[in-house]
Amino acid sequence: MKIEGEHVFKGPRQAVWEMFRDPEVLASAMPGTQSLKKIDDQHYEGMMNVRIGPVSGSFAGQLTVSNENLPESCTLTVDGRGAAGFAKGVGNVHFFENGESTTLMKYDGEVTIGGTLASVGQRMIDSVSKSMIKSAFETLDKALEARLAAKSGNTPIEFKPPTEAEFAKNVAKDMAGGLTNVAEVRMLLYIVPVALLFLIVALIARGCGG
Amino acid sequence: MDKFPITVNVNGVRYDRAVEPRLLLSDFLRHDLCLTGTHVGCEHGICGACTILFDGEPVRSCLIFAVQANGHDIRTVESLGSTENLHPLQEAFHEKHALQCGFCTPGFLMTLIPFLEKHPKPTEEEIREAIDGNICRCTGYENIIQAVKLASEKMPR
Amino acid sequence: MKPVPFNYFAPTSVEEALDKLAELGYDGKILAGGQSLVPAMNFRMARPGALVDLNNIPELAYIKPTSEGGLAIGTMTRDSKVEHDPKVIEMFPLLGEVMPNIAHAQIRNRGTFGGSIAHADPAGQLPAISIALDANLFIQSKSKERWVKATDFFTGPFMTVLDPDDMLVEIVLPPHLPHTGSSYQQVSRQRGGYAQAAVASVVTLDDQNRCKEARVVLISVGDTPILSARAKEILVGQKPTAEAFKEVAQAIAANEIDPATDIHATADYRRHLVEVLVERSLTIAFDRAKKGV
Amino acid sequence: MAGKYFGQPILRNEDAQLLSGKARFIDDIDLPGMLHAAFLRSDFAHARIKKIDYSAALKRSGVVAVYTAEDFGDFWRPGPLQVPPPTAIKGSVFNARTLVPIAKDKVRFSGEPLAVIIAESRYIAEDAFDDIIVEIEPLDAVNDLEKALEPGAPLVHEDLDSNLAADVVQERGNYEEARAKADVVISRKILVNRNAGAALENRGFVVEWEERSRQMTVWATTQAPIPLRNTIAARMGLFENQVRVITPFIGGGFGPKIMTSQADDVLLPWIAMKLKRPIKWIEDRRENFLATTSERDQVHYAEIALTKEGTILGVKDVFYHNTGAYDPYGMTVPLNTQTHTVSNYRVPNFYTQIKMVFTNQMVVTPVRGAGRPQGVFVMERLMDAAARELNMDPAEIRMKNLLIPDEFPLRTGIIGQDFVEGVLDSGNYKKNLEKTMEIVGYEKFRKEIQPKLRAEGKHVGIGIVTFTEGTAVGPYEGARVTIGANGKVNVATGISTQGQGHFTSFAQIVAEQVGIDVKDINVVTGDTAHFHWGAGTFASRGAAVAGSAIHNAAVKVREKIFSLASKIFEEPEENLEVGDGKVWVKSNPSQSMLLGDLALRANPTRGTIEPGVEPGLEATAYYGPPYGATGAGAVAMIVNLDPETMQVKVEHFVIVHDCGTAINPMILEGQVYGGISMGIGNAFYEKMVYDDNGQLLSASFMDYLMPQATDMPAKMELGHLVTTTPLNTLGIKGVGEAGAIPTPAAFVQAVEDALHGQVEIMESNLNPSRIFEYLQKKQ
Repeated sequence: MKIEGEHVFKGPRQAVWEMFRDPEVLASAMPGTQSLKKIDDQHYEGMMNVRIGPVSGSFAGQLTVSNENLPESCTLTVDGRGAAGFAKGVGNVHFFENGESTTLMKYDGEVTIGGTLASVGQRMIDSVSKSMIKSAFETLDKALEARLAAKSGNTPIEFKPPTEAEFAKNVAKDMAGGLTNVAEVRMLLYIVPVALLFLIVALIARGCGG
Repeated sequence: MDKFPITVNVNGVRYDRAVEPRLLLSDFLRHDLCLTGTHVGCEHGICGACTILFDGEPVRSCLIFAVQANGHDIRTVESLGSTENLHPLQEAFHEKHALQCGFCTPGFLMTLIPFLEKHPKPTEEEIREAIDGNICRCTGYENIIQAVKLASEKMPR
Repeated sequence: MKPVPFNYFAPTSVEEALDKLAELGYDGKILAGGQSLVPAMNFRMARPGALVDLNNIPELAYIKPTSEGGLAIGTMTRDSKVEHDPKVIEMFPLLGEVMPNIAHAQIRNRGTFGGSIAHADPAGQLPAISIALDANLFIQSKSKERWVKATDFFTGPFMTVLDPDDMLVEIVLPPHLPHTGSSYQQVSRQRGGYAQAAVASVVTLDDQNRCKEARVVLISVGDTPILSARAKEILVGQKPTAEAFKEVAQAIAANEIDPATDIHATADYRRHLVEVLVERSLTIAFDRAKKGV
Repeated sequence: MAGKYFGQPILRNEDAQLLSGKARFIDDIDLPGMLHAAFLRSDFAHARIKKIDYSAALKRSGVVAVYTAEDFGDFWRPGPLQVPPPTAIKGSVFNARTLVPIAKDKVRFSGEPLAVIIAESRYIAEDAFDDIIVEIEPLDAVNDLEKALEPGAPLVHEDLDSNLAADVVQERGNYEEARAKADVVISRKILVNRNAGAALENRGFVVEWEERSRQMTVWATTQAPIPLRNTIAARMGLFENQVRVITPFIGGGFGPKIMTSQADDVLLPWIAMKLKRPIKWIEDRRENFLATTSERDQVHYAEIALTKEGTILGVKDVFYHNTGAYDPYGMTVPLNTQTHTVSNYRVPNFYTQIKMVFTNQMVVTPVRGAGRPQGVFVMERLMDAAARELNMDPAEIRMKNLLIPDEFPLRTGIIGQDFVEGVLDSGNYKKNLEKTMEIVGYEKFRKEIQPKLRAEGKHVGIGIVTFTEGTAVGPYEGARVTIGANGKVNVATGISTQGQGHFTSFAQIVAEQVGIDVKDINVVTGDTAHFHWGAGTFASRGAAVAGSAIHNAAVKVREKIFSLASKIFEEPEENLEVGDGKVWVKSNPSQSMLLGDLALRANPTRGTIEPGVEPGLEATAYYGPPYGATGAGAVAMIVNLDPETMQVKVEHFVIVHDCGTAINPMILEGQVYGGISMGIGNAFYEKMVYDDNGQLLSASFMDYLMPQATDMPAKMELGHLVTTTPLNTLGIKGVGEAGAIPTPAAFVQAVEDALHGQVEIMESNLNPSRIFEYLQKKQ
């Protein structure tokens, strides 16, 4: 399945860039992410616990970053596997300066879903993935806003992520953590662009809803 | 997982058993109680082969856990007629050739028993709708519809 | 296709159930009718650590009049009970139309009214109907209780505002105003199958036969059921005409929905269906409103 | 031909057991100490297996054993070629890559077994899935039939240099010459979609090894019990009589249950011997969709050449046939397509080419229809395109080209699945069509009803098609008929039964000869301990081939009755009569003997049996046809289409069918009705959808839509013609697949007609969304 899309972040490219360097933020934007660990400069491993309606399950994923052209673009390969199936995908992400205060992110790629997820969950593929991408971007928008506010010395604005309860709570918790440690955020050397990962999670999480 | 003690009344017989919570009612009836007339065709609630009466209402026994039957009244195809003395609905199925492989048949019968009680003189359209939740791969349904019509004439009202 | 092991709790009162849910947190999952949950468990797509079975709490199954003249439906009321309740059908003919479309009779005998709503399947009928009928949902947990409008309840596909320790306890349907009519139009591949697209309309006329209120809800064409804003904008204050219905249908199809493509239908087809069904549904609903049905 | 029993609509012997829930199906078998098997299956369609670590699974309580391909050592090997290709077709290419029982080194389709888990319950066996760590390297998958043959496509079998499984050209006359002379040549690309057998009962296998008697007993849902026994015995190094295969009641077959040498029947006997405990495996619905077998997927490039008067000069059809990841069933399905493409029309010049392709999908073996619906669909679509081009009525162009009885027997020049040149034995194809038109009221519908309804804005259309059904193929079947001392009859034959009513129809054949009531005749099918020669239930051959063998055996028993009674009564045989369970002297009915008593006399404990006489009122006989008998028919269908939602309702369905003599018209009609429902399912509901990566997206009844009662035509009418076949004494042709074959072609034609011919549809499975797309493209 082909995917493509774009999103405009309300912040300069450098700020968006920095946000994406923060694994805590990224993890928070992906519902159910339990860990995201750097193996080396190009490889990351994560665990996600996905819960969508009646569907739930753990997935282990690896992410590989290649073709980096900082801070403009890179290629991602994602491989996630769990008891209910697998997802693998290859995608390209580009950041464009979009005037002074916004950044345009474009993504396109190819995703394969397999196993029980694909064989009995096809009905939900489109709407669940769209919905999760949308909510992840909403989360990141708010995270960016909070970070910019913190950076400018203002009191951090209250951050209330948009989706399902558990996700919202985790995000709120992670964000709080991220903000208090803002000066010493663990910096990843390379970008972990999120769009494709969102999709992987989103697609993995399709429900059967029988 | 711990087993839960349950007491179930099946076809008028009381059974006391202990079951794991995840045991499906269909498996409980078939393998724990050896009432193998109830069949399992899909285990996701669509084919209707496992239809039984739960407190008098037809339900999918593959979508209920045995532990949930505790204290309830269950009826399966074994509660209808015997091979020597068929129930009028079974007789009608026989006379109209409304079964071929017979695998789906118990589910149809258990759907139709309460239906005919509520609709003693059903129209063809009502019959079609009544059996819509039961899949038959062999007969093309035509003879089943004729059998239900015949049964509605045979059954005491 | 057998479920994974889980812990099982069968509380006999709401209080006990809420305690258990609070204790279990994310590990717990409510088992209402189980007609969507159990298939997912059989496929091992759903692997809850514990189920809190509400089937032993008789106080959660009821249909009773409210002091405002509406109806309150307990969350564990079986779909078939709602379907065959003469009072329900008389007060909310829309429910009479929609209920037989929910899966098959055997499923409705077990499936519950509240369970369907809380499941929040974008292709499910009852989430949309709860919005069309402007339902109020009573939610309780061990620590809090609240009322949420159905309109605000659904946050995404299979997602709602419910916390893991929350229980949807009661659905309150406010009475229809005089001169209200409704219509449910659905297209599915087979009778009892998932809606490819469906529209529920509830409309009210004023004394001059102008549209006073129009709630048009779209099913299976977005993340959640969609309450059309455009329908209201275009219709309220106007005489209902075929032209207006067409305008509404086109506006909805063009702007308000986000249908998906799956192996059964393309997004374009679903969009087209919505246009057709909105027109059909409004025509019938206003006709019924005029007749005072 | 009809007699007191034979040819009568006698109610079925087996019903009471089935109706009362007392019939034993495979999953009802429960043996002491029985273990349960589950297969861990690959999520990937194409991948290299690096390592499978199941050590954690063995630690799980209740898990008895886990095996992967490595653990089977030398026992692991690709299965037999269940149906080899015919050698008679010159110049054909066939690359045999038979099914492996469990994936080794490489996975070739999603759902292929990786490990088998044996546990105390199925629940626990499935729990162990989570304990097994599979290291796997995904490979690009091959799914598109045409792209699969392009250079550089990933290879399903890397020892081959392409994904070509077979290439077969058959020709009669000279198509290119015919084309050169034609006034009109019409070419089309035509698609036929994939469908499942989807019997309501999934497959199952139970095996018990009794070490003391060194006997293996197998219960299986197989359509071919004897071949199954033979392959198990061969693999296990046992004699055939050490393996008994029993088919209990089977919940529908429809083709996929013919397949043997799958993971269950290969591995479980080996494991049962090792563990010395009985093992049961019951397939679940998702497994059935993913990993049993299915059929139909073909892409045709077809061409028809005609005169301007509509006479067919020639047909050319080059088609790609998807065989899935392996081809254990040879070329049966595409050969059926070849033999059925033009069989009912006079086509002097015919060129047909199969390009059979390996893909990363489940294996293809016959499903009710077995290649025939594809051939009929292609030809009928060409006929409709021709009718449109020549401005002829669809019925008229068909009538003009149908073969007539004087032309039979007609050698077709095309070798079929049964290895011999197809011969059309008999039939009256025009009469089938005439009668169909008469019942449906074709002329009236076209001239009066349709114009009137169209004027009212209704979109109603009619489809009318013809078809043949090659049935009753060899090699042979056999049967033994025995009259017991209790006066009842036991009949044993080697095929198995999946709902076809054999327990009654076979009894009728015997009853007619021995004069014992059908109720007193016990028919045993599918038990190798009772009869152990035969091929199986497929290709609509049970009634005709096994039925003929049973008839032959019953005739011999009748002869024995007369011969023995003649000696006892001292009356010539022609003075005797049988009936009501006894034999008597015509001129003196009081001089009679119960057949049970006669049976005792036929097996004396003293005295002597004359040379050349076999003991008992028992006889065994066989029957093998030189070639298959061809049934035929015509279908008309009236549909009503909602032009806004594209929902289609079949309002009236008429089929006229000719399968020769009917043994039991009630059962025959049931078979036809059932076939029609599958045909309607294939045309408008059922579709197996694979994505580009070989993932099956329709592996449940949520997405694989089985036709329901409300999807069936509001009005169904059946007409029968009887043209007996000269190929067997009874004149029987098969009927099992009839309804499924023509229905998609008729449906598509009717939908086109309902849309006033605005669009041309060249694919076999439609849905409202697809119809909408066609109309959108048109605009």
